[in-house]
Parts: sequence; structure tokens; C-alpha cells
Amino acid sequence: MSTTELLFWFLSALAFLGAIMMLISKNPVFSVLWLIVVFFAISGHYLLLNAQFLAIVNLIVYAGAIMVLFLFVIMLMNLNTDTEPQKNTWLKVAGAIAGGSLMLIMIDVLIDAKDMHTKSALMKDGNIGLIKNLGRVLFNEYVIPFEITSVLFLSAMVGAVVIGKKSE
Amino acid sequence: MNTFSHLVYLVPLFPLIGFLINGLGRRSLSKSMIGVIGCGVILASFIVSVGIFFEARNFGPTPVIVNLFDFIKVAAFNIPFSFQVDQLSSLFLLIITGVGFLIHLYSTAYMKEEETQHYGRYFSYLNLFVFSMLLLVLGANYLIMFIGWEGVGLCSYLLIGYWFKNNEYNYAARKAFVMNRIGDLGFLLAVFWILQKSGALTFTEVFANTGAFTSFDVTAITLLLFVGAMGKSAQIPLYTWLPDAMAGPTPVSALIHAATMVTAGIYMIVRSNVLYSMAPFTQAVVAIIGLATALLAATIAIKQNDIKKVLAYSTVSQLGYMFLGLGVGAYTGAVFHVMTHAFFKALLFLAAGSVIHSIHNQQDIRFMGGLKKYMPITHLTFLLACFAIAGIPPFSGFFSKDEILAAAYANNPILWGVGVFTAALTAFYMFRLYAMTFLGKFRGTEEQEHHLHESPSAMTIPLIVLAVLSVIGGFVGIPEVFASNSHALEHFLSPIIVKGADAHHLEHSTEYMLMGVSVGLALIAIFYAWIKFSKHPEIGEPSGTGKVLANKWYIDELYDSILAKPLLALGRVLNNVIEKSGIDGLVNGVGKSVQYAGSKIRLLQSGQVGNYILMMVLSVVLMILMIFYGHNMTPLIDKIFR
Amino acid sequence: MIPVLLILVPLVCGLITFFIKEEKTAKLWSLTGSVITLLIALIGVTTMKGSNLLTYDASWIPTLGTRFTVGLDGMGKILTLLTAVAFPIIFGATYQNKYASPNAFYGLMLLSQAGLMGVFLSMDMLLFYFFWEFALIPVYFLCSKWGGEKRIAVTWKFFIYTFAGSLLMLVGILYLYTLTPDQSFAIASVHNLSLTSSQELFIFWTLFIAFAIKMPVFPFHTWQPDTYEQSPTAVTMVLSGVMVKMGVFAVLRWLLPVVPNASLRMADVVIIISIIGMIYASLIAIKQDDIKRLIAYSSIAHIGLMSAAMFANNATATQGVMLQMFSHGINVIGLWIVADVIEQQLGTRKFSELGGLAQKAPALAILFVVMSLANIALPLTNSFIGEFMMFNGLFQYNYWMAGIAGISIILAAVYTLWMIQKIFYGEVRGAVSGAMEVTTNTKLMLVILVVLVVVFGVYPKPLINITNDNPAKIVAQLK
Amino acid sequence: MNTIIVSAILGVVMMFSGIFIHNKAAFKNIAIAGLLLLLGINIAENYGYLLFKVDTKGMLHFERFGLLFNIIAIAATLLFTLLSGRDVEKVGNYTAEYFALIFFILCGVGIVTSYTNLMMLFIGIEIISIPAYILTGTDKRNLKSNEASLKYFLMGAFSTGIMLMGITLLYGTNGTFMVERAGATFPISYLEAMGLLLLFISLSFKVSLAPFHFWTPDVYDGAPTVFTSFMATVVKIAGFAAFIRLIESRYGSMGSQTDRLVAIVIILTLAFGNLTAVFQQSVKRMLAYSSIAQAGFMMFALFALNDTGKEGLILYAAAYCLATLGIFAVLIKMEDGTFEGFNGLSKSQPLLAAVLTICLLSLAGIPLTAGFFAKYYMLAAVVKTGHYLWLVVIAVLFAAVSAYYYFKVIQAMYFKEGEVNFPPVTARFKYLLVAVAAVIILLGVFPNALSQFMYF
Amino acid sequence: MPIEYYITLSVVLFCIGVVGVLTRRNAIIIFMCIELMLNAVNLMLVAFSKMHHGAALASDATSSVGTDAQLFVFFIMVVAAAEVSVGLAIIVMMYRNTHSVDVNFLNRLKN
Repeated sequence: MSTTELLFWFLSALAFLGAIMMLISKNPVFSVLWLIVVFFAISGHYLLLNAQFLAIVNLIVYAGAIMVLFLFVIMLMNLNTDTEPQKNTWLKVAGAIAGGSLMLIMIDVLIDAKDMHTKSALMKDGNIGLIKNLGRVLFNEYVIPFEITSVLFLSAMVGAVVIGKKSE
Repeated sequence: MNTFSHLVYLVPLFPLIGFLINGLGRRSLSKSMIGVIGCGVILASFIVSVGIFFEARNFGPTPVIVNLFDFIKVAAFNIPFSFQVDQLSSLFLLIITGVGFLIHLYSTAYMKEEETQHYGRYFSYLNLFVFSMLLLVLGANYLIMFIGWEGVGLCSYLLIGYWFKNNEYNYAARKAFVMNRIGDLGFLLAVFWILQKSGALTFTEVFANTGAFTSFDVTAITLLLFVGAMGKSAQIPLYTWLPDAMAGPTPVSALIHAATMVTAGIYMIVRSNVLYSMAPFTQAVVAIIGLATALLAATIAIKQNDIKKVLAYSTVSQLGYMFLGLGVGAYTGAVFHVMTHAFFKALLFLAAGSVIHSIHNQQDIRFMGGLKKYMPITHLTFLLACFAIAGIPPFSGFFSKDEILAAAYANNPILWGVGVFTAALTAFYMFRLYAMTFLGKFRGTEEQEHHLHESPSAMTIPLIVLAVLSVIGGFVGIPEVFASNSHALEHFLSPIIVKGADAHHLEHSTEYMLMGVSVGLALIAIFYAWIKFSKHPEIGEPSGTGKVLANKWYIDELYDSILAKPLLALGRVLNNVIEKSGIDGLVNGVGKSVQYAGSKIRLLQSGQVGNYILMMVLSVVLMILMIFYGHNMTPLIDKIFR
Repeated sequence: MIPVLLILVPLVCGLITFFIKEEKTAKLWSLTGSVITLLIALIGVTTMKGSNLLTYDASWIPTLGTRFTVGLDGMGKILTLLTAVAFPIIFGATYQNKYASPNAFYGLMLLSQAGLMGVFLSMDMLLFYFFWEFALIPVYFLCSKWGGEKRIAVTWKFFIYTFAGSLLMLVGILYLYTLTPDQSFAIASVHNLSLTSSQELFIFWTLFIAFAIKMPVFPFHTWQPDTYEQSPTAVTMVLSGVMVKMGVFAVLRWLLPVVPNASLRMADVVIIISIIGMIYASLIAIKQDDIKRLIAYSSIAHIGLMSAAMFANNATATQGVMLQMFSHGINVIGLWIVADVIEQQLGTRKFSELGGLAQKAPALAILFVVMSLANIALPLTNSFIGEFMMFNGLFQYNYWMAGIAGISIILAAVYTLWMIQKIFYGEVRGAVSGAMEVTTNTKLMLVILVVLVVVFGVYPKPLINITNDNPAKIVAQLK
Repeated sequence: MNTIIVSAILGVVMMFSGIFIHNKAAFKNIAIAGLLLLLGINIAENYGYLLFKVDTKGMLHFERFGLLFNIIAIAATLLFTLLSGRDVEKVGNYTAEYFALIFFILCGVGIVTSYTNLMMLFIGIEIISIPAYILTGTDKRNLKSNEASLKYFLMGAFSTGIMLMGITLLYGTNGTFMVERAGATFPISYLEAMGLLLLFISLSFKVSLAPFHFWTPDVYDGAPTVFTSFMATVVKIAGFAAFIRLIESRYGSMGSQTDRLVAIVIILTLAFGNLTAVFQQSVKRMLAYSSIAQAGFMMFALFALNDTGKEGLILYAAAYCLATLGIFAVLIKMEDGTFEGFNGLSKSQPLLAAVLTICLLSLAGIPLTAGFFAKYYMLAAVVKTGHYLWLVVIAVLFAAVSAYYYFKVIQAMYFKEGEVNFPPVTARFKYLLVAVAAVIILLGVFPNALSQFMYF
Repeated sequence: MPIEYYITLSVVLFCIGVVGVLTRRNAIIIFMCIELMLNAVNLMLVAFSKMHHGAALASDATSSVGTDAQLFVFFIMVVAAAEVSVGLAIIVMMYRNTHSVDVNFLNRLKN
């Protein structure tokens, strides 16, 4: 087993563990922290796939900014203790079964896809994930979505103001 | 040549005009004016009819057909509105307008006490009736005949229910109409059948083209026509309306239910004798039904106490005779009997009316008696009529009845035997009626007795005229046995009667014997009744068999319980159960189930985000299953959706 | 040009009526409008066949393959005439009736007339559907707004029921459209198709159910008695006098010639259903205690005969149906007028509360009796001609069916005479004891109707001549 | 492209006007002016006159169909602003921002009507959705509004996740985000099929097809009525524009099983929408359900995917927007939004009642209104395919059910007695409504007045 | 690595996110689970990107096939960030009014 494979399995396991822990943590703060673990694992995967830019952005944006925001809100609301009383077990089971079956059949279908059997992801090599390449493509072919995203941000900003500002 | 015959449309036109004038002007015209118009138009028709009659003697086998206009002209067939003048119709014209005129005349006096507007209404109805009857006999095809056929039904409805305030009378009127309609349906179906097979309805064409019919067709057509005749001419099983129809004013009974309308069935069958001669089975049916009706009605008449009811049942019975005649092929005899019957039965009714008139609407013979001395003319004419109906020679009834009985004997002696027995019964109940009414002592109240009087001349003159006719009317048809070639009527009608159909060959001795037996029996019955009821009028309530007879064999009750009540019950069930809960319930049920589905489905909208997403995920799972694993379910899905 | 005017005049008059605030003016205006329509219709009916005055064709929605094609043929003429005659009579007979917001009432009435005219004149199937619905909406509003106590629920059912039917018809029409070679709704295109039997059957049922609901044929009839009972009588007259003829008409124009094979195959089914309906409705009519309901059921029975006769595959019967549509319209309007007078004057429609009216209003009694007799198809009344021809055709199709159907003739006599007796005969009682005044205009309208009844009963030739060319064509299509 | 740019700019303008102008009424007028400008630009673009020429690098493709959709969306927004602009001011203190958000939504509409790249679809949908979440929650003191907003947001985000999964899987097979796929092979790989399915599901969510419709009633009910009006029209038809673009280029590759799937979805949608609407007490909520049912009908165009369908979708969108906006314009002003609240409206406001009636008739699909031909086209489209007639039959039966609840309002207005306290309305409002009714009837008689734009 | 591994991993993570959405009732946690779903998608996208890139490299050494997927991931992150800002604002607003972020209490609107 090569280092890459080793790392792959490790990161996968970490991501899985983090996800599960996030799911079952009673304390929202722990959930946030476990989710950050997942993000780190995923960033590790990005690195394995030689997508360095995304790995960094993922850490900065997700693990950094977004999750901090979450933490912030949770703290703000003083939700750090176990505020979630036992949910309807039936619904929990149903949810788990539904999600589980979704997973099973999706995996079944996707793994069954014949044209995927022979393919594999290029690890380590390939430099498309480098910032130089990404930047060039972003500002050439993808300049329109890039610009338009600004509208999205503007509306999010306006929204945050409209919704968040304590009015009257 | 044939001037009158080509003016034949005037015959029905006059009564129609009378109907319109009297009907529309019933408020503005005076009573005498109404009377004059009412009678005048009929008289005018009568005069034209007489002219036609004398022309018709020379027609030979070709009738005069007067086309007025196209009535129903479509691609498949053309039914003109046309009149046919021949021997048969001209004879009937005479009877209808002649007897009709007398009855109109009689009515002017009889109905004197009505309010003017009702008086006008009465005469307009009478005129309309005559109009319809004339259409019936003049029609050159089955459809025009049917128009008159239904028309007389309508008029009888209107006239029976003339006193519309009385609901029992209305009920009787409705009964008459509905029963007639049952018959009419048979008639109508026969008409369709004829039309389908021969493509025409005109008598001349149909009868010239009998090859178009198979024997099944003919049997079916004639049977269906006979159903129509049953309704109109009150034969079993559709006879019960006639006695009830006595609810109308007495002249109406005379006109409609004795002399003319009920003979429509006979007229129609004689008219179709070509077809009937081709259908022996139907003839047998007609004979048996006719005879059964004659017997049944006669038995009932024995125990009736209402003067008009007795006469009504006697009418039914006599009609039965006529059908017997038709059934055994004695068409001329039947027509002959129609004629004589028109005379004496009209006379009987009018005389009865005279009686009722004088004792203030008392119709129950148990409260009459001894009227002989108060009402001599009425008494005498009534007595003559009774002899006529009883078949005592040389009164008219004897000849006609004898002709039918002779023909019946030739056909089957049993028919003759029952016929003679019925004739004896007839004699019996008629003289029972006579005796209880005119003989003995008056059994009514003092006040009634005080008022008893002979009727005015407008009423007695028709009685006298009819009495004369009843006495001598039979001489137009003297049997061969008395004098050869003396049957004037047979000669007159011969062009329209199928050759050979009317022939019956009896030994002269046999014929004398038959006459002797029937007359003898009748005389015995008369004698017995005369003695019995002049001394001991039957006043008490009958019992045993008598009760059954007095209650008309409970036939009305039977019909009520096997037809009317179940039908009404069915109507009720359909209305309350099938309609409301069944069909409408189903329709409403669809609406309700939509609402119910709505009320249940909306519970899925639980308000819980978790549930919503769960539902979404489940749907995703199902969709994936369907798309990717669907090939195993394909047959099933195909079955459901393709 | 005449067909366009026939639609346009009532339409425009109706729209204008909405803006006339004064009651008198509104009434007068709508009456005038309907009389003008009548005059135009008379011109149209008497115009010879082949005149270009009788057709009009204009582009409408080219992308859909539908054109604004209207025309007057024999069948159209007779129904146009009925529609045109009916409205002035209705307006005249109910002239004294008071309605809340009369402008809307009369406006909607005229709009429904425009819709009806459109239905009878359309020579394009989509246009036909368009008018079919267009005629329904004003009537819905009329019934719901001015009807009796239970009007909302009842009219509601009526509306949804017929609407569902029409939508089914729309599916059928659409399907038919896709099957036409030139992708068109024109009558010439849909009349000359050769379809497979399953295609025909599908179209047959979608169309037939819609028409059956409208007619209405048993067992789709349950909306009808309630609606007739609850609607204002003027509207009931429109409904039963003219609107139900839409269904019959539609079968003749858009069903039999379009799917002849399926029609022949299903003829037995339809005829049997119709006959059951006739007997069924007649039996129920006997048990009714309400004038309006009785007439409603009687109407169902009559329509049943028409629908049976249509499928008898016989030109005479078909022509009989056309005549009977006219006659039945006239007769039933007459009956409703009397029913309306009774309801307006005496405040009740229940037989149990009526009796002896003939003494109070003899003229009304006579007129009503004549209308009733026409209703039971007595000879020398107009409906006899039609019924004779229909029964004749039915008889030729199958004599057992004709025989059984004939029972309804007897039953018709039973309930009609019962109705006459209960209302007019007997002693004066119940609600009748009050004052009773029949206005001159009502009488006049009834007299006009009676004259029509008798004239066409004695001399039906004009009507027969108008309808002479259609039946043969329709039946020829069936073969 | 011009629409997208100008609407984005106008959004920014509105944002800043909120800072500089303090007269509430002015915002509406600015918005109206902006919308008129936008409409003009769009129509000009439709005729080939462009303000700026931008190279979209194949990300967007502008064609008549999409532009027509834009025109309808913008015109609907304009109508909405004209009719209900006053009521927008009453929702909260951020009138300018609300209008800014509306313009941003229009920008998103411009994108989803012309995307050729799934990335643009994703961004466009998000640009529409995020302002929609916000608009739903603008009535901040109202718990229902909050709740609606949160539900909308959570479910919307969830469906975004599904959509991204779909896009990813599509990318996995094709290696490109372009919608058009060159050299399609059959049968398509499971990966691609799954991707398309998930994409279909997420778009179904956006246009509220059953069983992904659950958010719709709650959100439409909870949102301030003005914005419900906007979302039920503009946002919804934008979803359809996006949907049809996707399916048009990909549908053929999905095989016959998808036909069945879509048919089932349509039936479920019609059933859920119509049956549940029958039972509602509140007109607003009824309209929410009815919008689901209407979506079911619009799906016919996507199901049939022929010219009739596309033409019809345009007409349907227009008819639906007109009628819905008309109804909401009146509903917003009602104090009592239940059916009983409409009792006797015809007495106090005969004109409004008449217009409302025409709108409702149009929604029910009664001839002589635009709604009839809209439905007609939809049915015709499916019938033309020659299969699935049963689907059409079911659809018309549900259409009959739909008449049930639409007419309940008409019944209340005309046939029931009641007192309605209706706030005084300006003459302009009335004229506008009359104009709406007139257009509905005009389109009901001459439907090709609109659809002929597609052909010149 | 075989692409199936990545597909499986992503689907697993995605579905854990789904399960989380279904089973948790804290609005914030639900939101976080949605973020997890997005990340799973991102991971898959990058994997596909490299898969296609690898395939393209075989024929063209300078190929930049697969860049678009990585950019897409970038856009997803951007959009997610925007969404988070709005979402959290909504949650906070909700919390201000009800002092709860429990989605089970969101049931004023139903039926």
C-alpha cells in the first residue's frame, strides 16, 4: 500500500468519523468541531488530488469563515449545552432508514455504472489545481459567472441587512 | 259527379269551426247561441254526410280520396293529410253525425242549468269530439286515423272530466285516457310495422300490397291493432275505464261511450279486414276476447245498481259481441251491430239521462221505480230499446245479433252457445233495469217524487227519433233466410270487405233453430226479470256471488294491486332510493370523495420541515428505484399505465 | 353574414345591457335585442340554401388550425330559430318579474343566447367547444345569483358536472384534431376521417359523455331536476328549452358523422340506456310533488327518446329528432311559463298546496292543458310529428326497443294528466284561494306558443323542409 | 445579456436610492421607471438591438424563447409593482431593498432563461432563490413569515445540495458542464441518468412539483402576501424556463422510463394541488395549492416537448401571471383572507369582483379567457405526441376539480351575503385591473397575439 | 485511486448529511448537515476533475481538462458562503422571535 493509498484511507476514515460524530453529537459546539474535522479531511483529499488551491480555500472559507460563523451563532444563542431534547424516535429511525437506503441504492447504481469501472482519479500529478491555471481559466472562460456571482453576494448582503438588522 | 264526396273535408270542418267558436266565445255568446252553433254545425255535417252517403252507393270498389296537403313528407315516406270516402266511412259518417246531432240537440236541454261558459265549453268539447271521430273514420291512412283515434281519447278525457271540480270524475277521466293510451301504443306500433314493411300507410296502398307482409307480420300487425281496439272499444283487459267514464254528463255517455267512440275499434278492424282475413290466429284471439268480454260484462251488469253503470256494462258486453263478429269474419254483421247498437244504446242512455234529469241526479235504481206513469215517452222509448238490445224480433238488435251469432255458430258452436247465454243475460239485466226503474212503486224521497216530470221536447224528440230507428233499423240487414238478396247493408259494404271472408253457409233449418233458441232464451229471461223485479225490487246489499258481481269481479282492485300500486311503488323507490341515494348519491359521492381525499391528503402537509424532507428523500429513493430497477417492474407498470 | 349577426347582436346587446341601470330600459332593450335577433334568424331561416349570406369564414388562430367558420344549414336553422324564438318569448312572458340588478340578469341572458347561437352555428370544432362553454357560464351565474334557496350548491353541481364533461370533450376534440390529415378543426376535415376502431371508441366516449351530461341522458341526469327546480324560471326556460338541445345537436353534428363506426357499435348501448332513462324518468316524474321537478323529469324522458332515436341509424328518426328539438323547446317553455306564473302568483309549486286553479284562471288552464298535451305528443300538436318519426325510426332499428320505449308514452300521459289535475282541477284549495291575475303579456306569449304548437302540429311541412338535407347525410356517414 | 446587466445595475441603484432617498413612495416610482427601461431593453434585444455586446464564452445563449420569457417576467413584475407597489411599502422599512432584491431576482431570471452551462443554471437558481428566502422573511415580526422563510431556506438549501450532486454526476460522465451534450450514446450511463434524475428532482422542487412541493403552501402562506404574489408568478415561471431549457436538450437521452416518471409526477402534482386546495379555508393558501396544480399543467409542455408545448408554455406563463397577479392585487387589500371574507364583495366593489371573476375563470381554464387556451395548448401538446391520452383525461378531470375551488371565491363574491370592509382604492388601480381583465380576454380570444412572437 | 472509491466516499458523506437533515431538529445543525452535503459534492467534483484530467493527459500533455470542475467547486464555496450568511440571518431572526431554533416548533403553517 502506497503512501497515497494510506493517506486516502486515513482521510476517508477521518471524514467518515467526523461526519458521524457531527451527526450524533448532542452538543452543537461539538458538532461544529467535528464538521471542521471533516473539512480538514476533505482538504487533505484535495491535496492528495493535487488541488492545492481548493484545499486552501476550503480551509479558509469553510473551516475558517463559515464554521466560525456557525460557532458564533451557536454561542450567541447560548446553544452550547444540550438543548435538543430527545427527538421522536420513530422519525429518527425513519430518517436514518430513508437516508441509509438512499445511500445504498445510490452507491449501488453508481458503482454499477460500467464506464466508471476502469477509470481512476489522477493522484498527485496534474497541475490544473494550481492557482495559475485556475486563475487563467476563471478570468477567461468563467468571467461571466464570476461577475454574476457578485449579484449573488449583493443580494445576500442586502438580505442579511434586511433580515438581520434589528428594525423599528 | 261526387260533388259531396269531394267536399268531404267540410264534414269535419264544420264541427271544428263549432269547436273554435264555442270554445273561444264561451264567455261572450249566449246559451241559445251556443246551442244553435253547436247543433247547427253537426247538422251541417250531417247534411253533407247524407249527400256523401248517397254518392257512395255508386262508388264500387274505388274510393274517393281527397288529398288536403302533405302531412309528413320525408325522404323515406310520404303521409298525406287525406280523406277517404267509401261505403264504410260514409256509413259511419251518417251514424256519427246523425246520432251526434240528436245527442247535441238533447244536450241543449239537458245541460241548460250549467253556467254559460261551461255550457260553451261543453258544446265545444262535443264538437271537438265529433271532429275527432270524423277524422278517425275519414282518414285515408292509418296516421290520420290515429290522429282521430287519439283525438277521441282526448275528448273523452275532457268530457268525462267535464265537472272538473270533482276529483273522482277527474280520476275516471285520467283512467280513460291512460287506458286508451295503452291501446294507442299498440296501434302506433302496428302503424310503424306497416310503414316499415310496405313503406306506406294509405289504406289503398297497404291493402293492394299485402304481399309485402309475411304471415308473422300480418299476425303481429293485426294483434297490435287489436290492442289498440281493446283500449278504444273497451275489451278485456282494457275495459275498466268505460264504466268509470259514466262520470261525464249523460249525453256524453251516450255519444262517446255508447254510440260512436267505442265503435272506433270495430271500424278500424273492419277497415283493415284485408289484413285480418290473412291472420286466422288473430281472428281467433279477437273472437275469444270479444266473447269473454261480452260474458264478463254481462255478468257484472246483472248486479249493478247505477243506471248508467248497467248501461255501460251492457255497452262493453255488446262491443264484445261485435268483436266476436269480427273474429268469426262477420264484418258486415259487426258493422250492422254497430249501427243498431248506436241507435238503441244512444236511446237507452238518453232515456236514462232523461230519468236522471227528472229526479235530480239520482242514478241509483234502488231509489227509482214506478216512473212509467210520470214519464211516458221516456218509458216507452226505453222499453223499445230494451227489446232491441235483448234481440227480440223484429227490433233492430235481433237482426244484427243474429247475424253475428249465426256466423259464430258456423265458426264454432261453442262460441255460439256462450253467445246465446250472454244474450239471455243481456235480456235479463236490461229488463231488471227496466223493471226497477219504471215499474213498481217510486222509492225515492217525497220531494223527488214531487218534482218528477217528463223531459222537455228537446230531449224527447231525439228519444223518439232514436226509438224509431231502433225499431226499424234492423231492416237494412234482413238475413238471407227470410228473403234473398235483402241484406242491403251487405251489398252496400261489399266493395270494401274481402270476398269470401264474410261467407257463412248454414242450412236454413239450422238458422231457424238458432234464432229460435236465442229468442226463446231471451224471452224467458225477460219474463223472469219482469216478474221478479217489478214485484220485488232488489234493494238490499248483495252477498255471495252477487257481491263478487256487484264488485265487478274485483277486477279494478286487481289492476290496482298488480299494476297501479307496484308502478307507484316502483316510482317511489326509484325516486327516493335509486335516484337520491343511488345515482345522485354516486355523483355526490364523487364530490364527497374528492373533498375527503383533500381533507386526508392535506394532513401530509404536517408543517414539519423534517417530514417534508423525509417525504422528499423517500420520493427520491422511489424514483431511483423506478428508473434503475424499473426494468424488473416494467411489465407491471406497463399494465397499469399503457 | 347572417350567422355572424346572429351571434353578434345578442352579444353586443347583452354587453350593453350591463350598463343600463334603469330596470325598465334594461328590459325593453333586451327585449328589443332579442326581437332583432329573431328577425335576423327569420331572414336566415328563409334564405335559400347555397346563399353566401348563410356562411362566414375568417381566420382565427391559424397556428392551431382553427378558423372562425360559422354557417347555417338545415339543422342549424331549426335550432337557431328555436333560440331566436325562445328569448323574446321568455322575456315577454316574464316581463313583470322583478329581479335584483336587472341589468346583469338581462345582460347575462343575452350573453347566453349569443353562446347558444354560436354552438348551433359553428362549423369548426374548436369554435364549437368555445361557444359550448361560453353558453354555460352566463347560465351558471344566472342560476346561482337569482335562483332558489339551495341555488348555490345545486348550480354548483350542475356547473362542475357539465364542466367536467366538456373538458372530456375537449380531450376528444384534441385527439380528433391530431388525427386529421390537415391538422384542422374544420367540419369537413373531421367528418371524413378513417380511424381505427379504438381511436373511434376513445373519441366516441369522450364526446358522448359530454353530450350525455348536457342532454342529459340517464344516468348523467341528476344535476337536472335540482337545477331546474332552483333556477329562476326564465333561466330554466333557457336551460330546458334551448340548452339541453345543445347536447342533442352536438351528437348529430359532431358525433355521429365523426365517429360513425363507433356510433354504430355503441348504438345498442346508448339506445338501451336512453330507453331505461325514459322509463325511469317517467316513473320518477309520477312521484313528484313539485311542478318544476315534474317537468324536469318529463324533459329527461323526452330527451331520452331523442337520444335513442339519434342512434337508430335512420334518416327519418334523425329528422324527427331535429323537429322534436324545436317542438320540445317550444312546449317546455310554455310549461315553464305557466309554472312561473303559478310560482310568482301563488308562491308555491307544490301540488299538495294547489288545486282548482282552473276556476280562478280558466284561460291559463286551457293554455296549460294545450301545452301539456303537446308535451305528451298528442296528434295535431307539434311534438307528435317528431315523436312519430323518432319512434318509427327506433322501431325499424329494433321493434322490441321501440315497444319498451313506447311505455313512456303511457307514463307520460299518467304524470302529465296528474299534474293538470292536481293544479287545475278539483276544488279550490291551498294557496290557490288567494288572488290570481295572469298578465296579458304572459297570456299573449302562451297564445303565441299554442299557435306555434298547433300550426306546426297540423302543418309541419315548413319545419320538415328546413331539415330535409341533413338527416340523409348523417345517416349516409354512418354506413 | 442586456437584461441581466441592466437588472443587476438597477438592483444596485435601488440599494443606493435607499440610502439617499427617504421618501418611501419614490422607490416605487424608481422601480417602475427601471422596469419600464428593462422591459424596453428586453424587447429591443428581442428585435436584435443591443446596448452592450458581451462575449458570454458560450455560458449563455439568448434566443427568442428565453427572451419572451424574460418579457413576461419583467412585464409581470411591472404589473406587480403597478398594482401592489403601495403594499410593498407597507411590509417593512426597507422598501428600496425589497425592490433591489426584486431586480436581483429578475437578473437571475435572465440567467436561467438563457443558460447553456450548468454552472450558470446553478448560479441563476441561487440568485433567484436567495432573495426569495429573504423576501419571504421580510415581515420580521410575524412568526409565520419567519417560519416560512426558515422552511423555505432549509428545504431550498437541501434541494441545492441535490442539484449539485446531479450536476456533479453529469460532469462525471461528460467531463463538461455544458447542457448540450455532443455525441450522446445510448443507453446512457447510470451515472448520467442519476445525475439527470437528481437535477430533475431539484428543479421539480423549484417549480413545486409533487412530491417536492411541500414547501410551497407553507411559504406562500407565510410570506407577506405581496411577495407571495411575486414569487408565485415570476419566480415560478422562471423555474419553468430553466426546466424546459434543461429538459429540451437532455430529455431525449432519458428513455421511456422517464416518460412514465414525469407522467407520475404530473398526476401527483395535479392530485396534491387540486385535492388539497379543495379543502382550504384561506384564499391565499388555496392559491398556493392552486399554483401547484397549475405547475402540474405547465409540466405538460415539458412532457410533450414539442412546439405546441413551448408555445403554450409562453401563453400559460402569461395567462397564469396575469390572473394570479390580478387576484393577489385584490387579496392583498382584503382584511379577511378566508373565503368568507369575500362574501358580498360584488355588492361593495362590483368592478373588482368582476375583474377577480375573470381572473379566476382564467385560472380555471374557462373559454374566452387566456387560461383556456393556455390549458388547451398544454393538452394539445400531449395529445399530439399520440401517447398518454389517459394522462390528458386525468388532467382534465383534475381541471374540473380545480373549478371547484376557484368558483368558491366567485360564489362568495356574488351569491353570498356579507359585508366587506374594502379599503378605498385609487382609480388607477381599478383601471389597471380592468386592463388586466381585458388582456386576459384578449388572449382568450386571440391567443396567437402573444405566441406569434415566436415565429417571426 | 479508482474513481469508485471517491464516488462511494462522497455518496456516503452526502447521505450522512441527508440523514443529519432528517434526524436533527436544531436548525443550525441541519444547516451544517447541508454544508456537509455540499462538501461531499465538492469532493466528488474534484475527483472527477482529476479523472478527466488524467484521461486527457494521456493524449495531450498540456491539457487543462478538468479545470472547470475545480472552478465549479470554487463557485459552490462562494455560493455556500452567501447562503450561510442569509441562512444564519434567518435563523437568528427566528431565534429572536421564538428563542428557539428547533424546527419542530415550526408548525404554525400547515395543512
